[in-house]
Amino acid sequence: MQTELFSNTVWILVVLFFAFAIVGLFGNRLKPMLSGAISTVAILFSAVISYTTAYFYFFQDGMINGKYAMLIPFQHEWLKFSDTLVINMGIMIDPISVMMLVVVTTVSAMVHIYSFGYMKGEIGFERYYAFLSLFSFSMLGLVMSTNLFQMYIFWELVGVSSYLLIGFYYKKPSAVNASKKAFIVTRFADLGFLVGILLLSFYTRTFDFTTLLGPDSTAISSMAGLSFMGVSTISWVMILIFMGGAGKSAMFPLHIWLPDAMEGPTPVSALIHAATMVVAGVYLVARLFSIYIGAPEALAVIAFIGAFTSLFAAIIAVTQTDIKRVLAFSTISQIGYMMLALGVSGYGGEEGLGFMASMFHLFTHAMFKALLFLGAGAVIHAVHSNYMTEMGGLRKYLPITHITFLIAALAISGIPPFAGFFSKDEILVAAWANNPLYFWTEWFVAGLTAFYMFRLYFSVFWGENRNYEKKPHEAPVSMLIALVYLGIASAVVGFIPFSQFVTSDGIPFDIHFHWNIALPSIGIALVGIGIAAWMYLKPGNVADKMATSMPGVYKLSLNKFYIDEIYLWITHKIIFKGIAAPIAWFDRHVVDGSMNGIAWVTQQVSGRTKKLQSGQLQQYGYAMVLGAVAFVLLLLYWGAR
Amino acid sequence: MDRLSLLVLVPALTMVIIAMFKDPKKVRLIAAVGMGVQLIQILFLLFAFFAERNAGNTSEMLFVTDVVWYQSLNIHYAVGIDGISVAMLLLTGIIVFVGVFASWEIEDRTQEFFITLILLATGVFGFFISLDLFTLFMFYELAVIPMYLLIGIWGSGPKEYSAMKLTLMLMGASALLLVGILGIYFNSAPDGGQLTFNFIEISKVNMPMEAQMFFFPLTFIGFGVLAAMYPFHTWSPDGHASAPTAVSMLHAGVLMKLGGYGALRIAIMLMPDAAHEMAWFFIILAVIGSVYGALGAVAQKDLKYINAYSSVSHLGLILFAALMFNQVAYEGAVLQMISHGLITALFFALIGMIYSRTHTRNIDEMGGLMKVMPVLGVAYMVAGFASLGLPGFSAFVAEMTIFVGSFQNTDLFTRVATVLVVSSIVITAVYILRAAGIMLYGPIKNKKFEMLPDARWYDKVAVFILIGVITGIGMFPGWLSNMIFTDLTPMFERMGN
Amino acid sequence: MIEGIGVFDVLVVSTAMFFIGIYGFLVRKNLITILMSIELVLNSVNINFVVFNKYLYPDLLQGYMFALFAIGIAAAEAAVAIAIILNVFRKMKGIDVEHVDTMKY
Amino acid sequence: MELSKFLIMRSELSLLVVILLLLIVEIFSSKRDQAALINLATGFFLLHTILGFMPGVEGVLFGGMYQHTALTEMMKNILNVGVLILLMQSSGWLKMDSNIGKVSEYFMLTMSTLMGMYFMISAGDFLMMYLGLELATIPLAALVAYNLKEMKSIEAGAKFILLAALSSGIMLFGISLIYGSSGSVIYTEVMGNMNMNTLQIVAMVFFLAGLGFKISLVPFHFWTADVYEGAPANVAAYLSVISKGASAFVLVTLLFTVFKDLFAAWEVLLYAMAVLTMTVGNLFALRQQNMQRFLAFSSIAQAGFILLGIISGTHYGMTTVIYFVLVYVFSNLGAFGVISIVQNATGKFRMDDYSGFYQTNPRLSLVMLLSLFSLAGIPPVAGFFGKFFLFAAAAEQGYYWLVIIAVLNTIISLYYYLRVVKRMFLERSDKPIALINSDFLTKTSIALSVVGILVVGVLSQVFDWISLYSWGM
Repeated sequence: MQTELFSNTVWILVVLFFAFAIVGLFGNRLKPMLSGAISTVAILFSAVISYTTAYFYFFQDGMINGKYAMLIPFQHEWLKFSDTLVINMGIMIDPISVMMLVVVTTVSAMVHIYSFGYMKGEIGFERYYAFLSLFSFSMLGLVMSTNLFQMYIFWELVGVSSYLLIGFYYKKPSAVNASKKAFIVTRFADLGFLVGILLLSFYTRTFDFTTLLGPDSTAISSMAGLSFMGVSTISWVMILIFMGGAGKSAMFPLHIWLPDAMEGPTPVSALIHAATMVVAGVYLVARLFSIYIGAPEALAVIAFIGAFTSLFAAIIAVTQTDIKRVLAFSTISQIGYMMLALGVSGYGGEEGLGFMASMFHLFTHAMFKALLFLGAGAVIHAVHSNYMTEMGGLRKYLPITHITFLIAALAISGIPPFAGFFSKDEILVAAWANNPLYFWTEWFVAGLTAFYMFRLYFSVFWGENRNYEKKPHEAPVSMLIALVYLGIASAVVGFIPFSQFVTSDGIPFDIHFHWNIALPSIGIALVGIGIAAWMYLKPGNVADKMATSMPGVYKLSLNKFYIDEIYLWITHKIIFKGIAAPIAWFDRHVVDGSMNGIAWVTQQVSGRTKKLQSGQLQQYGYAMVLGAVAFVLLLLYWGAR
Repeated sequence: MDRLSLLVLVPALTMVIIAMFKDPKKVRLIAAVGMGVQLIQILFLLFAFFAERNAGNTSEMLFVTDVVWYQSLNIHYAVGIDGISVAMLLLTGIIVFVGVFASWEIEDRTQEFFITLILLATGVFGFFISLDLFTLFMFYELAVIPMYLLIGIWGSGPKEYSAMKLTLMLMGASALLLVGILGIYFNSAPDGGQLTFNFIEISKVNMPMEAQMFFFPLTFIGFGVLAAMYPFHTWSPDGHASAPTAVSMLHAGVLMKLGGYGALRIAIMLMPDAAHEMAWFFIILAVIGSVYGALGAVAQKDLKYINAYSSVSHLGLILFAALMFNQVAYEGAVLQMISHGLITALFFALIGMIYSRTHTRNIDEMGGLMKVMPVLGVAYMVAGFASLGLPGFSAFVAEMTIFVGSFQNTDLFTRVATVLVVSSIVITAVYILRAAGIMLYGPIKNKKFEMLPDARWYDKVAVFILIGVITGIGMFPGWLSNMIFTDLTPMFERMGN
Repeated sequence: MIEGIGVFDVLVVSTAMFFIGIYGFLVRKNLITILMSIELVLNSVNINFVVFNKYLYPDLLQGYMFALFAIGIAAAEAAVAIAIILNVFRKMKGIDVEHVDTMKY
Repeated sequence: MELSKFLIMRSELSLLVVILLLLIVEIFSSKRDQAALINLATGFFLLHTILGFMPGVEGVLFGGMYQHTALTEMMKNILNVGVLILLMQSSGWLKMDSNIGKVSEYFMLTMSTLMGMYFMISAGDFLMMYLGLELATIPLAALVAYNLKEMKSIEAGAKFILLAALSSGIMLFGISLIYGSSGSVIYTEVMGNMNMNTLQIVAMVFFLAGLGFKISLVPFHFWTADVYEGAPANVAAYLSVISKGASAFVLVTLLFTVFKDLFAAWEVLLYAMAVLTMTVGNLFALRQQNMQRFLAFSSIAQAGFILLGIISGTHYGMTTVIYFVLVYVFSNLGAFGVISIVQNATGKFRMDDYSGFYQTNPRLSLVMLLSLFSLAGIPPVAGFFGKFFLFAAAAEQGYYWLVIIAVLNTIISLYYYLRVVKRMFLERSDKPIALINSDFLTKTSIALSVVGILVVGVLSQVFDWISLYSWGM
């Protein structure tokens, strides 16, 4: 009875797709505002549907004998390989997908509204909205996938819409390169994902989540005992799949595309590269969590990479001066948190705390990080620069932006009662339970986070007034709506009793508060804020002194540990110059040369032998007689044999 | 007159009618109409085919006509279609029809051009409906030889060299093929009885092993060269670079598929045992082809060279799938033929249109074209996305089918090979986006380009039809894949024995 | 049937003649002599026929007949050949074999 | 014996009548109306050809020296068709002033050589065969040296007659050995006492040397190029098509009957010859610039392909040989026809002269294209079928490697045929050969050969008709 109730969620996809199709095909004939309106209406519509779905799922019909069920209200066969290997197109309703529905539609709707103000008068306004709709369509399709392959399909679509939106200012070479980089890096990661899917489906003979994740799943048993190079096959498979997630979620060492992706319009960064797409990797792992439980090595890898990335990115964020890049690295770091939480989590009830925490953090992070980006967007919109060194004292000019930004900053720094505090606290608890080392790392990262966020906050909104060529102005109302809405959200969502809804096995449980974990984390956050205030609140060159006092670390961090340079070297020096160019040469000169060589040899032979046709009557006679004699001898020899 | 022979008759008639008119306008109009009629009757054929199948007609070949032609060698004029050939016919019909529009601007010797082009098409249509190896081979050569004139007369660059090289390599391959076919014929009745050229009949018997071992390589290489099998692919870049637009479209889109179709349907289906024996060797070649072709494309600067090498890579995929001895992989191979045919045709059409405006194909000399010619630019991006296997386009369906199929082979060798092949799609992304980025995006490098016109109406016809079909198949692949899969079953089961 | 001369003795002679003729054809520089060597070849053949007929199959006349016709044909051949050689002489003022090797390769 | 028996050799008689009529006409004709003479001669020959297709009487004459079977009749008809086309082609050339007063000679010489070939074909013993051969050779020498004003022509004549004499000498020596070893020159009797002894092998080789000379098989082929180059285009065509075809017929019939028991020997011989002939012919054709010389080498290569059919030794093999010769007649006459037209109109004979030919003479260049494709064996023209069937015949007996060598050779040949196509179609010349108008007869002849090229392949009836009368070992 629920299914037909939930089956109307399919309209989300339909509406968004048609919004994309209409705006994309006829956008250039429509008025920009109209096409923007079409997309916005579409996304608002789907937001409404998602909220109602969430309500009905969590409070009315979702719970089936004490367990949030996995419902498939709609499914249609799309491509059939064999009787069992079928790609279906459908929608799946379960706690995390519903949670993601809410997140994606909310942030996306806000960004749509925000963009009316932000993108006003841009060339390609309608193209922008078409791409936004395409993105929302594919992202929602991704979260509602009923099987791995459908997920992969939308996974790729998400990637391409991200590519299109990063490269939105296609006349800027930097933007074009950034988009190319983003696409290729994630594509490379998806290679692992694809191979993983193929292997998994080969062993389990299915793509469907219901069979893969269900109680009688053969995922683990089918590969039992198999191992490759000392690690069990299932771990290999799951690590390969995680590779795809790591690519999308910009885990080290596949993180390099995300900072460059900031070349796109700021709302896009807020939507795709902070709130929704980049957490797809986390979502993927969470989706397959019950299989990951069977692959402890894989989980260990995830935990380690998560922890390392969060630290690594946080260190870089400390020294960046482009505010969007600061936020980008903070995003990477926060996603590291979520990954870690998944990696350290167990399955079921209290054991699954990490899972719950990760999802919780995903939820809150989406809110405040989107808010941060949109706030940053408002600032950039006001002063037309990305660099905090050219800002300062903006609190007077942009009061509302200032307030909302402050809320977000507090939230991400983990200051109660804002959202970030609760989710981060759960993660720390989970980390502590698994391995104190992880805990201390994340604890330190929490401090770093607070520091760089408030470094940003102070140097943008406080400090002395720069003399701006034209007086900065508060953002237009359309942008403010989004800011305020998200501000409220980031302030309050922390109070949602998340473990009642989203758990690893669908069975709710109660969490109790750990002061022993909470207090130190609050403490370190406050310390971080304090240092930031000391260094950046009042004018002075404390920061520069500190920078010069430890140049090595500073340069490393400023240059993002030279990872980009390494990649550049590999791609250009090794792949292009070292492999592709030689192959091209080889093909032209050796392979093709050999073909031409055959022709050349033939010509040569014919040229050398022409003397035989000497025109000399008697030589012809010789040839005839000798030929006859030779044939006689040949035959006699033949006969002798 | 049975409906299949019409497929050869209509182009023939079109040629005759064209021969009566000299005026270019009339000529291309007639060509368009004739090929339009052809396409329409192919569509009707498709529906009729579905009707038959739904009516429960499970006989392997439908609409069969079988007339004895040469008694002494038991050569028949035997035509018939199944799901595979009807799919290939559809592909051919579309591409030929579109090709006419792509060559709308040909002013020099228009009449001769279209006659030769349609002659080539006739050969292809005949090839796909033939059930008799002799007629099949005849149409095969009939399709190959006009390339020489088409490239040599209407081509560009070192056209005479390229035309000669292409013709000689392809005809050399077909020479080997001839021996192979003769060998198949004379071993087509190992346990007495009437020898036959009909490959359906032959596939029912087991040719003696030593014969298979001798003739399989001949046949497979004979077809493989046309499918640009490494290391016999070098005719392809030069040929495509020199060929006029429509010819590149037809050649890469359809003619190269003759190779894949033959390799799968003749070489492997008729001599499965030898194929099994030698698979490893040809698998290596196919893998090299697909990866090496992609890497080769990365280093190219000329749009047509990029596309030619990507064709090498994608056809490597087809040959690879054909050697997987797995029904899903075979289905993938056929799908890939269709998909790659459409996509590469779209590519060549666009390249031709761009070239006719910029008069250069070197990507470094272009830039910012997206601003100048949005329609062509967007179309090029679509073609690019399709070609790098993005969901929603046909290539994704084909490639995924191939991969899923090949992953059913468990031995390590095949696994490694498959993973290598899969990795080629990443390289594809690299060269596609690289070319598109340099050519379409960024600032306009050449001031002259700012005034260039966007797509004309006939360009749009060509481009939109192709994009429509590509996305159509990409979004609703079910009917096609089911049709192919079901019609592969009888052949596949016979291979098992 | 000559006393004391066996068939092989005669065959030796005729074969010798044959190859002498060939030799002449191959080495002589004058077209006429070349023609003459050809006559030598033909005559050796005639001897063959006659001898075979005489020694081996005396009851039939095939060999003789053949020899007769061969002689006649040889004459005709010689006539045409000489006519052509004459024309060569007209043009080239000489009948050396070198005069007729302009067309080559 | 009553005269009606002589109806058996009807074709020879009617040809003789034609020749005599021409003699008489020539006496009363003046130099002015040679055009009329040409038409008359062609008309006579047309009648003769038609008569040839009337149902004839089979039988033997002169105690088996002469035999007339359905097969020989068919062969003669094929030759007739070829000669008819050729004579029509020659009309344009004969009308030129250089040939005033020599027209009737041309016809008489041609026809008498044809007569010789008739006798070769329907000979029942080596004597008749030898007579026919010489009758087919000696007048040809006169034809080769036809235009005495040209040194090239005379040189060609000299080379031809001398080498022909030598080859016939060698051949006669072979025949004499056969006679000595088997005690007869009558095929049927020789057949009986063929046992692979050394003498007979030597004899056969020498005999084949003589035939190989006429078919121009390597290494007896050297005269071909020079003679074709020197001779008038039509005579070259005659050599390449008619006399080669006739000799091929003789070769296949003799090998299948007289030398049947020596199969083990001539199998090896033909294998070697086939490989040599195809390869050498193609390699030499690659470099040629003079069209006639070029076609000479191509015709050598074609002769090599014929051997593939013969070596199979089957009924099917003989059919394919005859069929191939028929196809070859049409194809080669098409090519030579265009060449002679061009040469007579402009005096140009080099390949470069043909560049841009299509711009001015689309029809002629299309004819050339078709003929060359037919020679190269490209579908759907007749040559494709001819080659395919020859290869099939060889493959049937398991000579797969021979077939592979052959197909590789076809690729080389394709290369040089395409060179001509390239000159005609691909290249644009600023001063191409001007538009040529040729007279009615020539046009018809070209049309005939084109029809032949297009039709013979597609209509399987032709093949079946030939297959009806041929036989195997």
